[in-house]
Amino acid sequence: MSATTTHETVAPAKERTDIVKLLLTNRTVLIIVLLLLLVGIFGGLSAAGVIAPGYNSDYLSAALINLVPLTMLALAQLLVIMSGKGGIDLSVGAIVSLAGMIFGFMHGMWGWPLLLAIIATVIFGALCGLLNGVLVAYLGYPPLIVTLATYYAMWSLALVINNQKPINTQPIQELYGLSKAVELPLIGQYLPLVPMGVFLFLIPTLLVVWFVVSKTTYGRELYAIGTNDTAASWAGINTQRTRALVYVGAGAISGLVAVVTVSQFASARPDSGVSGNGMALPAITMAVLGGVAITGGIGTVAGVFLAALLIVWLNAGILLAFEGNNGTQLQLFALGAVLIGAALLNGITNRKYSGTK
Amino acid sequence: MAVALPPPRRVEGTPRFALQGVSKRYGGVRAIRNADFTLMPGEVHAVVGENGAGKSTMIKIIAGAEFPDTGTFEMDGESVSIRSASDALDKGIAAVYQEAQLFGQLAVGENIFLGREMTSGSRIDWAGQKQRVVDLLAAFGLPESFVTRKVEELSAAEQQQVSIAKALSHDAKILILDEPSAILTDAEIENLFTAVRRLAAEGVSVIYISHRLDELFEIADVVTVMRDGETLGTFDIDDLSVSSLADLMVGGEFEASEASRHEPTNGEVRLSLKGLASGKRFHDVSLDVRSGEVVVLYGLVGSGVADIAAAAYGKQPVTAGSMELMGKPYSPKSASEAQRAGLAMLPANRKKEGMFSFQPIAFNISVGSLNLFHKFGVVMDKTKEKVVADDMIKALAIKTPSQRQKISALSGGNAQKVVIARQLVDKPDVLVLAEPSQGVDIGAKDEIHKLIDQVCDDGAAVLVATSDLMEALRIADRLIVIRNGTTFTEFERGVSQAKVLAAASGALSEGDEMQLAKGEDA
Amino acid sequence: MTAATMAPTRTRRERVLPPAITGQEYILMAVIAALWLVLSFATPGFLEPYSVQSLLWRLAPIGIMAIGMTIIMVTAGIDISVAAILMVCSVTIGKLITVGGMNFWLALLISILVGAALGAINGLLISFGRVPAIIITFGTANLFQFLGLKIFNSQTVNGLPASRAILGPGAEGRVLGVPIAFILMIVLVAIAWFYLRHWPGGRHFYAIGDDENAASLAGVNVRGRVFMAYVLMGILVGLAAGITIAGGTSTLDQSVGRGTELMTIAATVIGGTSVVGGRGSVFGAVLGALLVQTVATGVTQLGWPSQLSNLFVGIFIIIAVGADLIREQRRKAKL
Amino acid sequence: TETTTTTPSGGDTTTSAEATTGGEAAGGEFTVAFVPKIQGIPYFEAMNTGGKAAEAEIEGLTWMYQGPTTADPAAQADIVRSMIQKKVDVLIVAPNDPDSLAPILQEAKDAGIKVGTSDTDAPNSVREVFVEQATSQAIGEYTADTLAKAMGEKGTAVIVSCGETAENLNSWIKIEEETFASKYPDIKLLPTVYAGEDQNKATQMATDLMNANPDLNGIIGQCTTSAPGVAQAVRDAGKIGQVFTVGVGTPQAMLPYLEDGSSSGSILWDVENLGYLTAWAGAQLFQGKAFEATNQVSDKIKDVEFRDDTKELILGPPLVLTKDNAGQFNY
Ligand SMILES: Nc1ncnc2c1ncn2[C@@H]1O[C@H](COP(=O)(O)OP(=O)(O)OP(=O)(O)O)[C@@H](O)[C@H]1O
Ligand SMILES: Nc1ncnc2c1ncn2[C@@H]1O[C@H](COP(=O)(O)OP(=O)(O)OP(=O)(O)O)[C@@H](O)[C@H]1O
Ligand SMILES: [Mg+2]
Ligand SMILES: [Mg+2]
Repeated sequence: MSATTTHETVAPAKERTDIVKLLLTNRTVLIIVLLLLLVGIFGGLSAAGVIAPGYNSDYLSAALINLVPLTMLALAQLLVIMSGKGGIDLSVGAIVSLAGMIFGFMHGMWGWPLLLAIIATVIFGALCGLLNGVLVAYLGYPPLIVTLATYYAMWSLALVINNQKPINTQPIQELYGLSKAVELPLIGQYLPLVPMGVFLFLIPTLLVVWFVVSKTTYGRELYAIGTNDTAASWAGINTQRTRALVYVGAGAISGLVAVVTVSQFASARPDSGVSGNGMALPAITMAVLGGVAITGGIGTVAGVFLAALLIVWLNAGILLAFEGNNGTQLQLFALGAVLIGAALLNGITNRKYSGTK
Repeated sequence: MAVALPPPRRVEGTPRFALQGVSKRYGGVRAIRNADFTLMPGEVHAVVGENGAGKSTMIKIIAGAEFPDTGTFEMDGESVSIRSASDALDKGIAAVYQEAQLFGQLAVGENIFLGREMTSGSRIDWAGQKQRVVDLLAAFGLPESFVTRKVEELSAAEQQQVSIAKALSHDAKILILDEPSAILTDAEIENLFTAVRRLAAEGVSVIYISHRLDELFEIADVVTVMRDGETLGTFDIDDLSVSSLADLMVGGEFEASEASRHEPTNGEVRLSLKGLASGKRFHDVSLDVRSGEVVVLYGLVGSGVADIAAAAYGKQPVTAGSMELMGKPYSPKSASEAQRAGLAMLPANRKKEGMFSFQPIAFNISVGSLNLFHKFGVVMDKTKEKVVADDMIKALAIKTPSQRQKISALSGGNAQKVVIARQLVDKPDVLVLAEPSQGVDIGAKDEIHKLIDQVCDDGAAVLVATSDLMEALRIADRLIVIRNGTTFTEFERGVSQAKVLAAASGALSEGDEMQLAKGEDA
Repeated sequence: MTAATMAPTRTRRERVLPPAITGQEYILMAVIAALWLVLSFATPGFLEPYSVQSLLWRLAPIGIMAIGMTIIMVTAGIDISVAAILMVCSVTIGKLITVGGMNFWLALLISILVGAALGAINGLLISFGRVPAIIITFGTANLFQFLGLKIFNSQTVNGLPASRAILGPGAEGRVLGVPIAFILMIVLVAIAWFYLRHWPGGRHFYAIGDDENAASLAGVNVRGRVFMAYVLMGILVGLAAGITIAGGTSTLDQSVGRGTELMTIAATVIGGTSVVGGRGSVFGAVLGALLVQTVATGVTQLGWPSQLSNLFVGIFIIIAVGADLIREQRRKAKL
Repeated sequence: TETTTTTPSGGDTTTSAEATTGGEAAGGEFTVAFVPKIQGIPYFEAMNTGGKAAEAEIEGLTWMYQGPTTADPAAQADIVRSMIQKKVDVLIVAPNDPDSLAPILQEAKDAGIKVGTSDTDAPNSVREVFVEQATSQAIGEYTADTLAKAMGEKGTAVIVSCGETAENLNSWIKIEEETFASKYPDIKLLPTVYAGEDQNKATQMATDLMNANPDLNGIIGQCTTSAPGVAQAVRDAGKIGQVFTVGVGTPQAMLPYLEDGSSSGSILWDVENLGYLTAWAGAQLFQGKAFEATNQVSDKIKDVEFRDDTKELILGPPLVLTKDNAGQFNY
């Protein structure tokens, strides 16, 4: 534009109320709004009988069963992506498969007590993560390559370890109890039943990750290396250890997710984490939708959690609203549209408010 | 506030370039307001102002890197509008920005002509291009071998010179230089001045931004003063002096604290280097730093001053020799080791090695010593962090609304103070500072120097590595000249600029050096 | 072919550029050579003409897509939607031939146009919407997949005519025993390689990946270039779709192309292209693809359990990339 | 070709048990929902066609069909859950993962929905019927026999399977291995390879196997993607007549290969009839009618055997598709 024209973008910016600005520029707030709209609209349509009945609290809480693994892995991605330097973990799905099989052996075949088996599985996942971490942080491999390689490797290990047969012995099948829906204590009778996994796995993971990221000094180191790795090492932070640890954390979470999936499927499946489009890409998508900056240093646990919740309830709604193959296909469209829409909106408004052209 | 303005400079003939009533806003920040600026053919036109006064923004607008919100341009008498950087280049406006605009992974030879490659057919004419580059580099005494070097492998100063060479290669009518001298040594600055004078003689108009007021009197014909985004006016340099110029900038009486008030208390030796060497960077460096004294390592860039400092902080591998800290043998492998041993360091490159750009000030201060902010071993003590940050902001007079402000929204001077504050949190026994006032305006610079004295008076041992001679002379209790990667000679406080320069640039032979140093003692 | 393309750049006048063949590429060539040597002894069939021919043919589509991915990653971008684009292009060709009774070459042309269009969508959103490529292409991957499923319309494409001779792996698809699809890939690689090295436009991709802001200040049309990169990717995917179908697949179902994005990215990155942009070579990318294909083929031919082939792919990725890393670190240490 | 069906009347959220009975009161209107492993592959879409045929013929039956876009147990579970939420009357599933589905079928039953499985069973679940295309035993034997015959009962053979974890494929492979071992001692069977649901990969693997084993003269394409895949490899290699392939492939997809001899036969069953039978079985369940030992389902589907002990409803023996009869099927 010509130098003589006046910028519209500047003047009105002042008048805008902070609420509008917050809504447009803050991803988490935007997602909350979308979430309310979603539940309102689908709930309304469903109650009014425009779409199939039953988009109600019971259904929504039943759908939460998918929220558990998805959110947990998205949190794993949060840690890794936040650490910057192209941090990303394509191997989480493969770790879920492999760790799941290990868990299947320990609990389903060798009859290890449940708790011990779970702990061992988490540790195993952490070790897989450690492999990624060492290669990335200490040997300087690009995260994309390392985790792509370990993804391939662990995927095939998961297949051969029990020559591609799932483990579904009695103790494993009984695990389905872990994913059963339960009534909340005290206020429970007023609320729908909630899948137990939410309490056993999701909420603890959420709390731990939130605590580590935003309350501990380690979290500070994490933000530091993600924001400026060089400056971090000049500031006396052990960037290698800090970075390696996020991959260990991601691995540990994947190990826990392995237990979740095994209990949910009532069997340890060699392909549980890689079937279809696998678990890694959706997890990364949730993290990104939740406002985690792919360049590192920016991201919040709340954003990621809400993003996952939005998509899970959106998908659930679409299944009710649309018959036949249409429904499942539209889920793809909705995810894509929401992701791009949110990113574009926040991107444009951020530039608008910060004034950089 | 009331500072008597000298007579405005008189304008005859049509300006090469003129802008009127230009304003630019970044969100809430009013970078420049209603600025007027007139550039005559063949003049070297200085622009001065404190950090954040609006200098960079104004020239970015002239060079098409930013759009103004309001204002009109005239070039050679006709009104023009500049749509983009390339549009400006086509009109003959070339700029060297404050932040180097080079491509680290590409060779120097490619960098200089990137965007307007010389082609034979549609294919790049490497041979021809290389020839031009070699000639351009020669003007700065840079060797032919540079042509094939990756930019990321060059020192900051070398990169700066490459950017300047790039700007010169445009054969522009208007050449803009934003703080080109900030990281150059006086020798390099001389090369720059020669080039600038030659261009001016050829009728090129040069806009020259600098925080080093003294050098303006060597190079500039006229000077435009900016304050809080406004242009105060344009004056003939001859009607001004360093002090009157400084007064105009800060809009009040500015008196620099006369050379370091503090008295060296020769306490115990805190840090000592014995025959230290690091690969090709430097060798046989031996020196002691005592508590309560400021030792300055001065040398031209490439002389290895910065590397020596980095070695003491564990950021530069030591290949020979040894170090002692507080009397104990000391060989840090990492910055954290150095910190634990009681040594803190301000890195030379603020933006790359110092700033966590989009993080708050408090974050940027506490990040250097997180172990001090532990609760129960793991939890971050945010209340303590806030207290410390507020104290530092007060103590260092950092201009900011709050400790929650992002450091990227601070001016260079203030950003620099924040990074320095980071090093003070843990009250180090030894404080090492590399280029402490690089690219910082005269006011902030003075405050930083006061700060150094103060830290020193509180008993710390201070080692400063700088390539800014004025700074070296001002704060040094002992001034060690580094040349060809080794300690060449040492001066006491009060030595003359000429002698140090002679020693550093090699106009001084091994022989005279001894009695020179003696001469100082007497 | 390598010798041919590197010869001119060895000469003095072009020393401005980094060497024509980088360390990573030498290492890959060594690793691949070693693998071929071992395999030729370990399995009788490996060096049989037809074995090599089918290996080279298979290389073509992935190699062609790797060209586009390299350019994109050089600009510090990435394209996750490749698999989805491949799916749309394939089903387009399929429907045009079977339902529309269209001739293969015309269908291929349309597929290329479709690819270009989808690439253009990515390009527009990324360069003008200015949202990180990974976000946009994650999004469009879903959108395009939706589009593809709609075109499939819940049916597989059946009865594609048997022979798409010229581009196919069969005897008709070879000159002097070399698969034409492979030759096509080599030609494209050579053009891309030369363009990226010696044409201003090509160098500008590197400048953008190195420092986008600096590039636009230097007068590079950043948005236009980035846009072009994604359009080009789409075009190449459209072409690759044609080759896969020319492979003679009689039917297409909606799983077509799944996993291609990771394959292409793997090949590109193994080939030495930097994930953060500014560095990369199409030649390396093709070597990366060849390595992956060789490992997969090798495992099957050795009669090892095919489930293990991914394990070896993973291991070889680490080995090939690791060797170069160590070299780099040595070099940096010397400086 | 999307299934457009009316959902059970309006927004009432009374417990489904009531809804069901209410439904019956309304002149036997009822919904049978079928959830395939994956949508959009001809096999299940053909079942859908059969189901819709039944919808037209069977009084009061509404046929509902919805499948995931990838053969992913979790995605399939979501759909089943949404079906429960829609309070369908009968729910029949072709499980991607039998174990994971068992508990959800239990939930459905608790919600008063009649449940069954089709195409693939969920053995230890509460399903009241399993509609089976043919016994694994029969499929495995047919496949092995057809290939052996083509190979002249001697030489080397290999199985190119698909998903490593696919229950039914693995059960067929087991039978085939046994059959070769027992009936055809002169045929050497190489270790099975897995190409996923990817026809090109199947072609590549078959090609590699032929290159590595010059004496290879028989290949089994174990699923609907690898059956044409392996035939394609033989055709490309120009080894028609030297290397023989047999597969479990859908008619239209196999026709060209059957015609040029790169495929010696495809073992399948009338998939549309399987869909019809599934719908019919659903109707039986809803109306609470017990299955006979042999059932007359429609004029096309006769003498369908029901095994009371295992609650299996078996469509009949597999049929061998050849170039002569494959053309008769439109899927
Ligand atoms: N990219 C930006 N975003 C927001 N505000 C900006 C930006 N650039 C400059 N500003 C605002 O404009 C003011 C003037 O900036 P400018 O860079 O012109 O100062 P300056 O005179 O160059 O300072 P210095 O001497 O430190 O370079 C700054 O104080 C800042 O508040
Ligand atoms: N993203 C930003 N947001 C707000 N202000 C900014 C931003 N970027 C730059 N500025 C402002 O621009 C002014 C100059 O910053 P710039 O980056 O041009 O130079 P600097 O290195 O900060 O200052 P100096 O000239 O001392 O080196 C500063 O006052 C700063 O406040
Ligand atoms: Mg500036
Ligand atoms: Mg500045």
